[in-house]
Amino acid sequence: MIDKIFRDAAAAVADIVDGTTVLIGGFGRAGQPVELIDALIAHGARDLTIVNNNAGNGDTGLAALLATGRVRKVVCSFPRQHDSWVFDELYRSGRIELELVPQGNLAERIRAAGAGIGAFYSPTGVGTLLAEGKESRIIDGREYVLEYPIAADYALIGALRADRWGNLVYRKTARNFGPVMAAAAATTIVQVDEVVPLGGLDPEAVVTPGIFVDRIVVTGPRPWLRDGAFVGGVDLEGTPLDPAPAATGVAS
Amino acid sequence: MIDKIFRDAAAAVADIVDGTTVLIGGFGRAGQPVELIDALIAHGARDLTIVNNNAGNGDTGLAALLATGRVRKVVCSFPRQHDSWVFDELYRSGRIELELVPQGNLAERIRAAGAGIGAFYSPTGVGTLLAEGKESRIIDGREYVLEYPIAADYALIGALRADRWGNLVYRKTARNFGPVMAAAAATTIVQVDEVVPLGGLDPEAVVTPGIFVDRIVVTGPRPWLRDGAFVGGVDLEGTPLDPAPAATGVAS
Amino acid sequence: MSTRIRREELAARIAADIPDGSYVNLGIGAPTLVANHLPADLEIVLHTENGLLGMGPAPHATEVDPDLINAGKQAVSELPGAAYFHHADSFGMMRGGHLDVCVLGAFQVSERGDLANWSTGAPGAIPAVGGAMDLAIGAKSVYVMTDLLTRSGTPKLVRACTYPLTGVRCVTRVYTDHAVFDIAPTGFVVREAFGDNTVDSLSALTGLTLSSAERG
Amino acid sequence: MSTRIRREELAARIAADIPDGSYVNLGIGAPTLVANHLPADLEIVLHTENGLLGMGPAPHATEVDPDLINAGKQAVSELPGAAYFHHADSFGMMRGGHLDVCVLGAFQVSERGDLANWSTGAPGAIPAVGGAMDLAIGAKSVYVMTDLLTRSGTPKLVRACTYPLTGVRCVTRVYTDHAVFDIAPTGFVVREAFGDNTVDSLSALTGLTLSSAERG
Repeated sequence: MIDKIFRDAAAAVADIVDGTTVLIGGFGRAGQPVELIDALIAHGARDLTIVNNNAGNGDTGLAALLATGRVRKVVCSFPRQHDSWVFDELYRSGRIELELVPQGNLAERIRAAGAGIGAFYSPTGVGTLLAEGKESRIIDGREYVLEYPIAADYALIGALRADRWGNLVYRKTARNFGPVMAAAAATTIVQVDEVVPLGGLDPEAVVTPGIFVDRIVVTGPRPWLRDGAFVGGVDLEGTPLDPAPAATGVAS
Repeated sequence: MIDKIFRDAAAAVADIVDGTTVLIGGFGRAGQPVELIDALIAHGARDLTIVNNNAGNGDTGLAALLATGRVRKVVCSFPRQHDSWVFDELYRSGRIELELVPQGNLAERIRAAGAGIGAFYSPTGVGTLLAEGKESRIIDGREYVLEYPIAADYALIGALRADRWGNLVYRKTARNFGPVMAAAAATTIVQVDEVVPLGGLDPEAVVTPGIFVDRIVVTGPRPWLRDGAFVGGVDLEGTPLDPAPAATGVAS
Repeated sequence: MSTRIRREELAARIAADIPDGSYVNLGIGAPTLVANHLPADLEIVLHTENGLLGMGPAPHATEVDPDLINAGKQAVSELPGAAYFHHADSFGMMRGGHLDVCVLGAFQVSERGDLANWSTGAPGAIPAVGGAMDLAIGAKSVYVMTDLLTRSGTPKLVRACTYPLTGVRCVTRVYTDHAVFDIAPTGFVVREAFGDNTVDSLSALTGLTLSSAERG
Repeated sequence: MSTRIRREELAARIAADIPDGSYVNLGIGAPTLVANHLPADLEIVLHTENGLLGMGPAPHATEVDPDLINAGKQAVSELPGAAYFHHADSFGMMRGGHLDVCVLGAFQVSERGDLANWSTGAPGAIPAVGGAMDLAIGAKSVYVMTDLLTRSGTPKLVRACTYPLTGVRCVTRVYTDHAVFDIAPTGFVVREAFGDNTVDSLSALTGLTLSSAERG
């Protein structure tokens, strides 16, 4: 019997040792596995290399992990955001290393790791600073740069729903890096809103087959969903709006 | 307004000129776009290069196309089957060229064409006859062979359902090469059982986004389906079973 | 003196050049304004590289969905006919040349079509590239939307970029507040000059040798 | 003389070595027999490279679905927990090393673990490889299921393959009708000899230097 459900996030991340490379899903906040990241913070592993599209937003999730000082290096495409003050401070003071990768090369390098590709020629970044020192080659008259896979010991991702085999479906643009990261890590840990019985996911609509998933943590519904349906009433960070929003304008 | 629906298969293949490379979907009979192939036969284009996993089964579909003598070359992984007599005869008499590609490299080379990858290093085939003459490289202690994309002028594929934008869902293992071929061709033509109104496909479950599809031909339900649900009563070739099957055994 | 058109007018001008049925990616910043000017009777499918085709406008504040954002991490909506996909598929879509048009901002565009729009190379700045380099090479037509001059009056159209490049020989056309330029083998070609701008006045502003579409 | 076990027994022997929860691909031909011997109380997820995980047994003749076949193009069924995917994803799954076990047939296996199972190299034969080369390098454990000797008595375990290779140094273990062999850096190791087979009798049959798992 296959049952990948772990009792909680702490148990799911308990064997992550110092020096590990961890892929963390999410594009900004969408799809970011915040409860798993919080468990990794509580767990205390140090000297981590984190791969994510960004380098944290605000003071929660990935940003909170960076704030612990336990991340040695970030591999990402877009660290600088209006709310990336945690990373900004670490970077400016030389306390964190950055490998900047164009977003599509980042996704494809992660995909290559999962798909057993040794390296690939990408047209993205050719002739730019981010291709400096990399091999290039002209193929059919077009120049490409050689890019290598990004594999990892662990992936922490978020999805909407799982069955106990680890089949996953995502929700809207929160899907982002989840499917490629799940395949690229030796151990993939997913947090989901809910687990459905085996057979409860349409086999045609499964996005990540369970073969790529090792551990499932159920974190319960998010504030903008009820029974899996969107009900709204939150801001972009998922914080519930004031139940009786103040009227705008002169009245206040 | 986007409406990719063509009135019939003949109209959809009418501009395929001699000497074209055509990706044809299907694994054996599953997913093989037989009506589109029949239209290509009627259309009469010659000197074609066909890319498919196989080289035809029986006397219909791809095999019938080969039988016209209008295919110069087949790129495939598994031509030799119990019912590949059409190809076998052409090959043995030197009337057709064969490029044999391991199945996974075939799929990945087609995928690379659609995804804009210039070439990739694959571990499949290393040290074998099928890697002879190809570049190889050791990456992280493992040997890989360099494989190039397979792009095409046209793809002919089969799917279950489309909307007028060309979003597609497939059915079971008939999905096979459809999604990667759709992305790898300049013009992708799909035959579907039915077209649903825009918005009638779940955006989370679309397998091939419409951006990859140019022309849709509606060929109607297949004998083993009713209103999209499986009803059975056919053999593997889709031929209806005898409505009153004879009892087995001595009675006859 | 020369006439400049406003940014919203420029967005409308770009929108008018996008044919019905196009698949389009609008870059972060000013290019997103183009969406407001796409004719309602056309079907132009918007792509956002974080994994959606068929992106719709920003929702009402009470309908914001944290799982449904664009590449700029703003709330958006989905239209009938939408499809979601993962990042590798999304960037394969771009890299594979499936988008008809992308519209990008720029720090500089060179006369051979090089684009610089991700880094000013300023010391101490935190570098961030996102999908800029993928977009630059990832559409059949790469349109740039920019002011012709910086606030300090320096031309953004240049012989050769001095800022770090985003992509080489990738720009198809540049829409500026003064004129629209195509990139041809000979360099910038003035496709349309707004107001009282002329090829000569634009040459004077930019210091570039320009040709005219009529003469070309 | 030596005792040989029947093919169904061998399939059962292989099935017994596959742990609960494994993801397994059973190659075309004899390896498909292994499915009949997987214990019903275990969950072993079968992969078929044409795009399905969670493959179930052949359906009743009236329930044959032309859209639901295995890599051998035979009718199969889907189990609860199944998932479909396209060919590139399916072979990425294999090539990326995500399968725990695959079981393959063989013409020859060499003592360094080379596999030959796709072509006898006979002149005039039509070559066909299918997924054989992907499977050979595509699982954490690559098990071969074969008779030890051909019908004419030639050993299939060899010092070096004479048939065209399918994969290099890829085989983990060979299950034959006479014995089970592991591939070690030193060559074939007899893991288990059936009936009255011994390391010495197997050496005599194959002409190979064999070691014993007990001594190793």
